[in-house]
Amino acid sequence: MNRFAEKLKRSWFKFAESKISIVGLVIVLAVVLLAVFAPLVAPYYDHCGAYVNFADANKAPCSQYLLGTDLMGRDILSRLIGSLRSTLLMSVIVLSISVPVGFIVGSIAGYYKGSLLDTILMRITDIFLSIPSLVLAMAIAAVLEPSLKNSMLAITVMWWPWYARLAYGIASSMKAENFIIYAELTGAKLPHIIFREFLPNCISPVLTKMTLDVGYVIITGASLSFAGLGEQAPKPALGNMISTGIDYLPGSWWMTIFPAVTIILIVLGFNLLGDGISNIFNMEDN
Amino acid sequence: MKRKMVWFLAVVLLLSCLTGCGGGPEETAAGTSGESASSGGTQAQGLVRTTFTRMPKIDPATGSDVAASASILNMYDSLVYPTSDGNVEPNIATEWTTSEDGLVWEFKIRDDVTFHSGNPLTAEDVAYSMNRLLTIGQGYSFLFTGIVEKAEAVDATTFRITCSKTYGPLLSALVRLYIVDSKLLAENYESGSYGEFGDYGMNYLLSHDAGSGAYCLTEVQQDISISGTRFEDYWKEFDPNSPEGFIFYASNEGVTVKAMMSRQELEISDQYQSAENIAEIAAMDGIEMVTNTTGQMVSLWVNNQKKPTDDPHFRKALGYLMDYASLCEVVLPGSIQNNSVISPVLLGSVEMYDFSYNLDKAKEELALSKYADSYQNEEIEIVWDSATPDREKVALMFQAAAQQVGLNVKVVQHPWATIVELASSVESSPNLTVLSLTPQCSDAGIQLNTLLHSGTPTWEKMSWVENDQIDAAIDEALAIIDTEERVAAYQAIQEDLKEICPMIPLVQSPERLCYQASYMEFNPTIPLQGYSFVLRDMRVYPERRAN
Amino acid sequence: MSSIIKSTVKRLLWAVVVLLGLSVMIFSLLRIIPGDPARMALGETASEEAVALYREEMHYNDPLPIQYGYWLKGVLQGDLGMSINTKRPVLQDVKEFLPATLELVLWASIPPIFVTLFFGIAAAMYKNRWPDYLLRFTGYIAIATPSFVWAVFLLLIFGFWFHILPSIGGRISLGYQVPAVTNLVILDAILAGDWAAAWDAFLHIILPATALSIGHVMQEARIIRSAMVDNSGKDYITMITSQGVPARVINQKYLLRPSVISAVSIMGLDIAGMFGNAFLVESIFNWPGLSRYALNAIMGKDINAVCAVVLIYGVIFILMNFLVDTVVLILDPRMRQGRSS
Amino acid sequence: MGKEENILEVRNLSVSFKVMDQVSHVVDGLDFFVGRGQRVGLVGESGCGKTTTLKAILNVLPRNAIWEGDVLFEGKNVREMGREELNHLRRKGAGMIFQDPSSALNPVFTVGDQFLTALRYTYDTKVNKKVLWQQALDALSSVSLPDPERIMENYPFQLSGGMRQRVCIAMTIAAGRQVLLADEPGTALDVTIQDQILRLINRLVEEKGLSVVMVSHSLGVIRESTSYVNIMYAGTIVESGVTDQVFSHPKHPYTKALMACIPKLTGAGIAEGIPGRIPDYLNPPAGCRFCPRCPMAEDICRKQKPPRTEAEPGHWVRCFCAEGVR
Repeated sequence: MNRFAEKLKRSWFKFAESKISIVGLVIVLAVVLLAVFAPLVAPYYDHCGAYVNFADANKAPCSQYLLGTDLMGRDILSRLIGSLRSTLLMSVIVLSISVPVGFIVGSIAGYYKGSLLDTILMRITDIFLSIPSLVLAMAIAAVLEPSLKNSMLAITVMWWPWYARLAYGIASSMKAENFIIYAELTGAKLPHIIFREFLPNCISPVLTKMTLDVGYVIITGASLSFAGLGEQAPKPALGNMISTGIDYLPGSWWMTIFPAVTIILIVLGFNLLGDGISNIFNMEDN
Repeated sequence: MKRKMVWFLAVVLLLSCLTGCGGGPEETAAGTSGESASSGGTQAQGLVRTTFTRMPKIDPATGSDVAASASILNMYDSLVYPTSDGNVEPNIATEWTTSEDGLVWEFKIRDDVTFHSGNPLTAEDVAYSMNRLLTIGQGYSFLFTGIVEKAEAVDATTFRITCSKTYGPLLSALVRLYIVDSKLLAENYESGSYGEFGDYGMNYLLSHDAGSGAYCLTEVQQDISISGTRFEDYWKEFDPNSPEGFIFYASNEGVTVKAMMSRQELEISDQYQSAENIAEIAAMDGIEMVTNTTGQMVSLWVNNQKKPTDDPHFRKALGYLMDYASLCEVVLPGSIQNNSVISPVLLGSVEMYDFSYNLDKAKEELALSKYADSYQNEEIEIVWDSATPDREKVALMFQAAAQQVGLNVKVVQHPWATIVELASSVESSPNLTVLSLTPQCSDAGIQLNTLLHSGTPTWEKMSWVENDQIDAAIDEALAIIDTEERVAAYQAIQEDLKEICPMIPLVQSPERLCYQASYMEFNPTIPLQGYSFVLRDMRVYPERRAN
Repeated sequence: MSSIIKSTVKRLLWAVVVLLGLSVMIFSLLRIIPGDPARMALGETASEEAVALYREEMHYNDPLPIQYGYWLKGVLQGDLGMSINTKRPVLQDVKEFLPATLELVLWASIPPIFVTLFFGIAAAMYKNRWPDYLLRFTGYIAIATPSFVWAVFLLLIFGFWFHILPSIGGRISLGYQVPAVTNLVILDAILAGDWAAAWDAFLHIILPATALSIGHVMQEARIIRSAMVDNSGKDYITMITSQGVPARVINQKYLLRPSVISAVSIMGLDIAGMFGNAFLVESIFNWPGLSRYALNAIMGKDINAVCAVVLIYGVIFILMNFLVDTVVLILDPRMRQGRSS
Repeated sequence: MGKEENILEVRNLSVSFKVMDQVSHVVDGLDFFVGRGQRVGLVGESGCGKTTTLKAILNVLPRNAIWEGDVLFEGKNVREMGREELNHLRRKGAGMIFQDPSSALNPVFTVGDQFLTALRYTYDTKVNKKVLWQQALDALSSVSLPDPERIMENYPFQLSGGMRQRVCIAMTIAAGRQVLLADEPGTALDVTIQDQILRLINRLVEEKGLSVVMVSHSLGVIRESTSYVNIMYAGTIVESGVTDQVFSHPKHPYTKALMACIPKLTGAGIAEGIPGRIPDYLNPPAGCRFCPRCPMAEDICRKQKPPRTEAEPGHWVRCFCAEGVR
């Protein structure tokens, strides 16, 4: 227990060595808390649903509506807070599906390195990696009906191959190590080797990549939503708010600028946090 | 070192492979001319540039929407020409006669008209144009399909139409017969499914015009713009200040339109801009707004065959869920509530409804419907055209109101092409669609027919009334030659429609177009789709432009 | 040398395999969509007989693998089907729109490489001094900003506030006639000796290219910086320093080359990824390119057009990877050995 | 030994590194001297700061290093040298042979490229490339490398470890430097090759009359190839003197312990042979750095740093308890 605490303390120290990681942590915590308590925090949470009030439409930021209102008279601040949920949900779901899938595919291929199975699995991975990810995601989202669910699906489909590659690299290099050979000799089955031997060794690079990926998932999701392929009206989504707002630049700048700044802040937060976390693991390696 | 040289060459080779896969040298570089943007040189001086929501179809046999109509009517001449009071006047046809039974019409064709190609325009071309339109069966063909039995040239200057049945609005409909150059097209047939006519020149007309109109097409940039110049040999006189040419852009993103208007890179802004943007543009220096009451109405097309909108009471309930006051004041400013299923400017339209924003009434109607117990479980889809941002407000407003009575509404946006695709079958047509419709001809019966008759092939019948009695009544009314009698028949049909409530009319909204008043005159008067953009009637004074 | 050729051939073969896989994927995408492809191609008004005939003609009645064979054969002959939106053969649309996207991506990738190198080197040289902090700070912001947000900002700044650059679309101003050779307008204008047109076209490309590349530039500059910082502690740098070679020569040659290798492969991926980001940037700047065309196709469910674009971008991506591997091979002699053995 | 005869003097050198927010005091008050033409050994366990000391002489310490004290080369202080002077020292004065030949050559440039660049700057004026090329070939031949032309065109990874080490030696001796700083030459290679390399260095030093600082953790190597030796522990010279004298009469408890475990030559062997480990540089003992492991440690050892004392003529030791000190 004490050693764990010691390790935690050490990790925190490495993390906090770069002050900017703490900024990231603060932003991420704030975003998560806002998302979780959105109905309580948002001044007008009902503005995130089917709501119109033309009397207050297109209002510049004022004391009643801190960040102004959109064309339907909905409070931008409330809608920004409301959009955090789907934004976070997307990255959580995308990563929690693509990481295990990628890990399993990659480690199986790595374990059987040199076999036909390896070739097939990794070539399939290569094929997925051979199209720019946003192009593929958009094509998939286009074939399906536009919705948040389908945009998550599309992003997941293009995301797992990266983890497959990562896991493949680690697994194929570990395969020849003595303890794996020993485990094989003592009759360990494939699942044992994958989850007991490969997994612990993959955790730090995978975790590092994951924290850095959250930002990219959010950007990709926002891009899809910008194109109208994400969350559908009247529910708020950051990309969609920007694409609607563009038409009202520069007069009603608040409709575009605040969502844009929100995206930047969230992604910045996760990137900084990711850098901090990768610092923990990188220094451990040294 | 030799080795480095080899590598360098390899990189260059690969790079050129990369760039080389786009088009051979025979293509002209896209965007080398005609493209807009930046501070436009002297070349832009006499132009009229405007935006549409989509790429216009410039083939008279396929185009029928606003963008297409506006483009076609400037490049082609129609047989007869509409007037601002809803009548027609001679154009290519100088005079016409009707047989006793009203089945045979003969038109005298002008002999002094030449096409852009230099070919003279003859009655042959007129007959060819009608037959081509009917054969291809798209665009405005629905105005004549099933009516015109035979179109022929009696001699070089006489064109004869033989109808299979009497058809009252024929003259009004002939406004939409645009005459194409048959000889030119014959030279440009490609293989296709029209027998001796090959593809009927359809591929050629994707990027060329074959008309005799006041303007000739100079360039088509797919999905970007079409542009053209004045046809100096036009048979009518040009005012010296008529525009020297035009560019019609195929997209109307608000921010672009605003920026271009403010920089005088666009002469007229389109009417599909949101109310906020129109207000912003109209307030710019030297820009004024003109409204043209084209009879455009914004309505909810309701799928009469799909659950749960297949119940008349249910449909009526929807009429009470719309906040008409906000619609007219905020969402579509300048509009007035429309209580008629067809455009109120048309002679013979009847005030059928007395809808108001009334949630209690809506609940009453819902209680009367067969979904009284189950409507909370149904999901209704409301679709809007993604190029028209104001309609989203309509949809969202409706959704918010519907939520209050417990109706579950899903708002969906589609591009126009998809909406047309959806409209092609009962199954795919959404419950509700917010769209606008401008009269294509100045006869109420034509609009009744396109909206409600089960035989209509176009998207306008998205309501799928599919009612034999109404079909018969419309057919009957259209056959009446006498205008007064016909109008009375139209009114009778609308009285019968009250109970059915086939669609929910929302407002009649004028076209609100902003233009560069500091250096142009623009005064559209003809209340027909596309006729706000008759270039020949506009005036441009380049010397008055700032700098 | 022969080992290089051998490994090149091997990689080419793999590229072909990946391409085949890609084609299978796109073919399935085409067949996944609900609805009868024959009916969709001919439109709702076509008769049953015509549809049946079309089915027969297009081999839609055959089993899927055979259909795939016919489809692939068609694709190889340049038959990408008809576009529902434009009612034209997709190949024709592609020929028309691809050059604009290629031009945009080329300008968004090649000149920024120098900016990237400059920033990366500057940050590494001034490590933990103000240029480094400034670049790191702006870098964090730039990387966190999606390219479409950059596009919006640039549009706001240059479209409304400062009218210095054309911001609202098109590749060149009205009135310039540039003979088409490569279909890359700026290059064509230069080839034709029309410097005014070239300059005008260049002004048009600045904003979209900037929006597309700015995040990547910062990202790669960061990678180069940290590689340079890492490598500057390596023995071989200490060694050459201890031999009395001036710092300038070391930094620009002996430190830079090993440091850019890791960035090169990422640059390659990023450049290929720009085709994806170009979707939104092209649509914001009205750039008449293939990505804007594809976005319209996606919105209009114009599946033939979508698949064609995916296929083309896939091919470009694979070529790009190949190119990047080659560049790495040139920069890093170790790879030449590693690859062949 | 008169000071003017020393080509290199290191006086009270301390080097510390900033690691995260802490400071690691690696070299602590180090002194040693190298006479012209003298071969001096520097012995100690792995990680006691030998390499750091050599790098400090050429002022090529990593950026996070902080150093104090003086390094005098031909009487001039290296720390106070300007860029030109410093480069002059590196080009003509002293050259270093790195411990690990595999990482000392830039992997993405040919040997020739690196060699020529290094040579070019040893001349004040521009010199014809052919001259440089020939000079490099000669240097490569002088380190007994066959086919030097081919080696010049090769990349480092195409050479064996021994060849790389020879290339490094050739680069260092080619320009006619006076002092050779050899950092455990050959240790990264297998034993026979290591032996060849050592013999090569000894031959070259004899031929060219160079001064040498030979760093090693191997007592055998030092005994064979140096005339004067400094025993180093945790960043301090604990004992120094004429090689034979030190080896026959070790004074410092650490030296004694080292001698005792000669059969085990590797770093691990020494650690095993002497109980305890080298101190934590982040928090070194206040007094004598060896005292935690010293069997003879007394109270004073823990509180004060022992001064450098001449235990017998020419034989210096830093210990309170060593024989001849008390």
